[in-house]
Amino acid sequence: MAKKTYRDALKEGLREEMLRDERVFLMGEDIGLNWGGAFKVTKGLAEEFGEERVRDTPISENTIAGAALGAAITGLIPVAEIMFGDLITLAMDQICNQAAKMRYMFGGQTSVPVVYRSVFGGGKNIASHHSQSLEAWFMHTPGLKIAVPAFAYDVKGLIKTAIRDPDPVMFFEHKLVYDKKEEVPDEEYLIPFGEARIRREGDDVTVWGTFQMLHKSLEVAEELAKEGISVEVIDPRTLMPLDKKTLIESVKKTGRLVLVTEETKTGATTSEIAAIVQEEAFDWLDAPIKRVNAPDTPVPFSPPLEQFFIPSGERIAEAVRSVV
Amino acid sequence: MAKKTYRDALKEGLREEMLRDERVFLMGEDIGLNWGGAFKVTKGLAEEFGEERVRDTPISENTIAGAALGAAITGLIPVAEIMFGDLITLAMDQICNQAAKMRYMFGGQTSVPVVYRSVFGGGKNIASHHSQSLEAWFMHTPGLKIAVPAFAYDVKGLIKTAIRDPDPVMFFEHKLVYDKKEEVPDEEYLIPFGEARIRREGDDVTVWGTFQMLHKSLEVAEELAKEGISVEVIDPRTLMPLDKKTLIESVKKTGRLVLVTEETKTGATTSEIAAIVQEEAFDWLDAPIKRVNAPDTPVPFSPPLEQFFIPSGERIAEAVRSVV
Amino acid sequence: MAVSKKVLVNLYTRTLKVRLFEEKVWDLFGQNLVPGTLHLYLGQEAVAAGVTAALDKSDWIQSTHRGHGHVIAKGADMNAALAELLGKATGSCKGKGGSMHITQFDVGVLGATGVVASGIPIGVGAALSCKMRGTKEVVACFFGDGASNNGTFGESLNMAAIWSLPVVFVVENNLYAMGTPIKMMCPSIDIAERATGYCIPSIVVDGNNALEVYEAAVEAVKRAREGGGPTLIECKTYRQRGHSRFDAAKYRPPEEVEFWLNRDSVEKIKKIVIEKGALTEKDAEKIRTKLQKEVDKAGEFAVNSEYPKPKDALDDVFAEVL
Amino acid sequence: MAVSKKVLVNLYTRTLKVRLFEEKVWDLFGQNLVPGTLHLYLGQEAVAAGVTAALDKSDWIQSTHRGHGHVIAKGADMNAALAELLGKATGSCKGKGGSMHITQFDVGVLGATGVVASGIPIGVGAALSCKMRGTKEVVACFFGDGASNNGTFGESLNMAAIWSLPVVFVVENNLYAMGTPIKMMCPSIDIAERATGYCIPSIVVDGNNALEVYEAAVEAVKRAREGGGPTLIECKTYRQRGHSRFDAAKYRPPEEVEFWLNRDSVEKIKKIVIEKGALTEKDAEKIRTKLQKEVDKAGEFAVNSEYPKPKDALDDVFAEVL
Ligand SMILES: Cc1ncc(C[n+]2csc(CCOP(=O)(O)OP(=O)(O)O)c2C)c(N)n1
Ligand SMILES: Cc1ncc(C[n+]2csc(CCOP(=O)(O)OP(=O)(O)O)c2C)c(N)n1
Ligand SMILES: [Mg+2]
Ligand SMILES: [Mg+2]
Repeated sequence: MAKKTYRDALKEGLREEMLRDERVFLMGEDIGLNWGGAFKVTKGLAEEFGEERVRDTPISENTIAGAALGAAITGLIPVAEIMFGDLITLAMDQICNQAAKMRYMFGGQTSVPVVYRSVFGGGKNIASHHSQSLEAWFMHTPGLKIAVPAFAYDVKGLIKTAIRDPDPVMFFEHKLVYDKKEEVPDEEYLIPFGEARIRREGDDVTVWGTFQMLHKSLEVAEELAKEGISVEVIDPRTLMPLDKKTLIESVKKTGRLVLVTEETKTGATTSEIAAIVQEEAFDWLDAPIKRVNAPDTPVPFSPPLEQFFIPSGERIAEAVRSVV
Repeated sequence: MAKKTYRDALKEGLREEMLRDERVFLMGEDIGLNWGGAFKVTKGLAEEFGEERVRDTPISENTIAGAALGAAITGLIPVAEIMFGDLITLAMDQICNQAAKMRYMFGGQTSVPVVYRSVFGGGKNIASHHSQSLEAWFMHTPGLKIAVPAFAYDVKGLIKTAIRDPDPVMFFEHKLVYDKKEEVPDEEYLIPFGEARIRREGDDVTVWGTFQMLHKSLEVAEELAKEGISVEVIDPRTLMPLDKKTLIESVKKTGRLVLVTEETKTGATTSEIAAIVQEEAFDWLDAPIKRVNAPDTPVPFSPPLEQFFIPSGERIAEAVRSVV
Repeated sequence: MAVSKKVLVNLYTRTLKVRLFEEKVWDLFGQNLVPGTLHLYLGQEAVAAGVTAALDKSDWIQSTHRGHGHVIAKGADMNAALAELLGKATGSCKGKGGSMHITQFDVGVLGATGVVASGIPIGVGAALSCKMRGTKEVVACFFGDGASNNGTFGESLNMAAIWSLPVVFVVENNLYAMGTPIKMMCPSIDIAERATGYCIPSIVVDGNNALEVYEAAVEAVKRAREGGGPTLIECKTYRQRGHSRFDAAKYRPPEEVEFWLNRDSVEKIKKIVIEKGALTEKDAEKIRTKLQKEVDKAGEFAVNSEYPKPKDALDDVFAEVL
Repeated sequence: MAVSKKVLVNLYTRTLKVRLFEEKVWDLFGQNLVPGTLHLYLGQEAVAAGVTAALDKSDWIQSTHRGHGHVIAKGADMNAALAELLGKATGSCKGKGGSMHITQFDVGVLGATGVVASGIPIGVGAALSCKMRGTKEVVACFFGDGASNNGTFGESLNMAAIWSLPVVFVVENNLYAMGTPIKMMCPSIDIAERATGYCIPSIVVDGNNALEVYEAAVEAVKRAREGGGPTLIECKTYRQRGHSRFDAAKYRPPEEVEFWLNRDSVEKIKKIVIEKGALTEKDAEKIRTKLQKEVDKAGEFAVNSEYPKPKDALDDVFAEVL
């Protein structure tokens, strides 16, 4: 076992699946020889597997998504990359109207083993068109599975599961976690969808969050421990299927819940989680469920503005303190 | 004052604004002479205002939305129609990345007085690509205002306000309400954004809902009154800005809340409302907030399937009964 | 091109089959048995017939919102197709799809879609798959004149061209998109001109003449199968009815309607096959009788089938129920 | 075309101004003062200079992610532009936009956008507005070779053509989209060929020659202004640096880079204006000195400006704070 970056673990997962099954191929803008992906996730794979299976595409997001879908239903397993999550706006029809609904509309005639990879999040000062977190749109789209790995171990196990899944999977990454390192086993493993992971056990408050905010929450939990507040931190790992059980059990234990994501607040995934938990654990809640999100604005460019936009550790800590 | 259909009231609103301000114009597929709009909302307007101001377009949703935006920032007030809400998937970039963010990204340099009209909802057996309710996506898009009129009186007053608003407005209609009639005054009136309307007063349970589900909820409230359950029914009229005050006050009075929309459940607008209310009225809630939505599936075609999909009055009634 | 008698009979049969199927649909619709809306293929039969006659069973087609003709011509089971239109559990999509999503995957229909132009990328992706899997399969991708104004059209033509994919783009130019004349929405006379910008060979044919369509399709399919890449075939044709269920199509000049009704696709191919001696008037009648019986039987099957159970609405979202 | 000495000087000045601005940006970037990413316009100056020189003040341009050159050439205030790149409160977008959204609306810049090709529909809509408002205003809409593969390209060309809108499409074909050579992604040699399918006149010019660009633009702008509709100008040009901040552009053959560095846009226009007797070497130098001073002053302004207050992030979502 060795420490690997999230980026490398993800690449390893892609590579192992490409070695295992020759139907698996990658397509997207600048994923190939000349660039290796905007975040270098696929670097080296075109060299190893050739330009057919690590396929650079034109800047045609909707057709990338649709072509991947057409390939998926006819015997291949495409992993299509949309370079930035913000650009999925251009592929919403093929992803949400076609891929997500195809099995259903056709009464189960087709299997749709396609994976759409993309990346969310701010922190790089690249402004409103390259920094959003739009996972909530897909949670509101029946027919899609959604993975939101935040750790190197998970990203590898989940990408492998995504590729083997017979349904369309939205596989979301986060810009600021590519460089994070974690122990990643050398032997093969898969992580089932729908199983949250308790990243830290605690008794006073449950914190549920995704991506970079999960990392921040863990740091905050560490700090709060010093103040005597024991925080349990839950990583959903997939949003669809959603592991409600782990979360509800935790809330039943702590009686308090803080939800933390980098999404703009209104209509975020945290709204759904709050709605579920208040419904299913009403009698166990000792305080209102608090949400810590970005404000309802586009993502600003300038560093002080963006830092204000992205939820800070201090905001998370305050939210936790406010419910205990 | 006369009874008018929702369709006619909407048309009247458009017409009055076009008469008032020659910068106002309409654009969209088949809105003009030959068809008058898929739901006949604009019928007769091309005859009256000419084909320049009631402008048929090619089937180019993203460019319809973008061209409207370009016209809006340079001195016109476009009302662009996307024929079915499901097709907004094709225009998400221009609406959510461009129109919604333009004022912000450019630091307030541009005003964006554009209205995007579209129609949601099932009930017409036209299956997965023509029956969705996607308003939640836009609630999760900072920079957009959102109107969701369910009644003839409101649709007229709100479209006029939308047209006069300096910001992009998503103006959503529902297929099954076009024929509904209500008293509509002859003299001009506007309805401000962000003011909910209590459509029925009651003491035991608050019901909040939109579109056709609001109509059904009112019927259900009538029925439940016979059982001795007094239901207060709230119509938000706009989702952004959202009138939290009216809702919270009502919940503080009744202690119980049922949310009813035709959206698929996960990630719906009702999730946001639940999250807000549990946060802001925690101590007043006597029961968990219940959500009545469609199941998390695409919209099926066959009548018995679609009827199962769309929340029934019985499901609403049960939810209300379950919290009292 | 020398076309065998067998092929001529095949073209006549396919064209007629689609016609009779659509007439049955119209009839059932008149009886209020078809829920929702309906985009009839009446008038355009020769396009589907001509193109699919040039394809093998293992080839694929991508359909549209006006898809009945495509799937029937490709060899779909008529029982399952009609039952689908009626929303029955025995329908090919178990009643979940209906007219706009009428699909039979097992005969090579990739799908029918309600979003105009959305099938084009899917067809291109299927063609990519045909090529990458090392098969000789070809994809015929149908879409309308209106669809050619949607962004995916250009994106897809380009992708097919740069990768030299085995796909045949079939533009069914029926002169209207709903009530909008294509001449208002397209600056050129032929949509086919757009293919040139992508270095894709194109041809404009009489879309009411199944033989002409067939000949163009054979060449295009050959090119595709041999690795020569995509072709665009523009078929000039016409809807014999309105756009959808309740459209009386009053926006169309009567002379125009008359002109096209006089070029009826069934009459046209019938005349050709008889002139070429492939069939006698009597043979043609026999075929019609036989097809009519099949269609009638399918109608009965559909009418007598059960509706799905309400709770079936929850199935088929994912491979397994979650 | 007979081009006056005044115009020649103008072309030289604009080209050089953009160059010096970008060099300043590169310099500030080297000092770690420019947050985020950066798409330099270095090498392509002649395109922005030639096109904007053919426009009036009241005309509009639509920019891209590689927009610094466009806005500077259109006459933007350099202080506000540089301050924006540094994320300062004095920036034209108050620091909210940065490099990819650098915009000065008051000099006729509709906007710079981070989504490739997304400006094309906006430019077309602005042109519709110019026409509907009864003005003689014209829109020049810039975009890259890569953008021409996005769906909005075809949609927008079509809409501009059918409505005969006063828009000039300017394709800056710098041979690459990030690391992807356009020749891999476009089957034709010239992107301009795609215009023909939409009946739009087009011309291919040396995008490193401001005079050639200008002459093509003058004709296109005249056509647009007189109601003759859109034109597409394809400018062959080249990025002198990588795509973005950290791209060393190793994927480009050294001969190719050399070839293009030898056709430097500033050198080229300087040579032309001197040859044509519009300027002496000394005049040219004087202009450079003057511009350099302006640029340096702008740099100081930007560096010395304050950052916005964190809470300013909450402003400008709507006209009024809700
Ligand atoms: C993207 C999209 N826009 C609009 C519609 C509404 N609509 C359905 S069919 C149609 C016309 C399509 O015209 P064409 O492509 O020529 O096909 P035809 O109906 O003539 O066969 C329109 C506008 C739609 N379904 N999808
Ligand atoms: C729709 C979209 N897809 C992908 C990207 C990522 N991206 C940014 S610039 C770029 C290349 C654009 O190439 P081109 O249009 O030729 O412009 P250039 O950078 O050469 O000026 C890409 C792919 C994006 N910003 N928007
Ligand atoms: Mg048509
Ligand atoms: Mg380029």
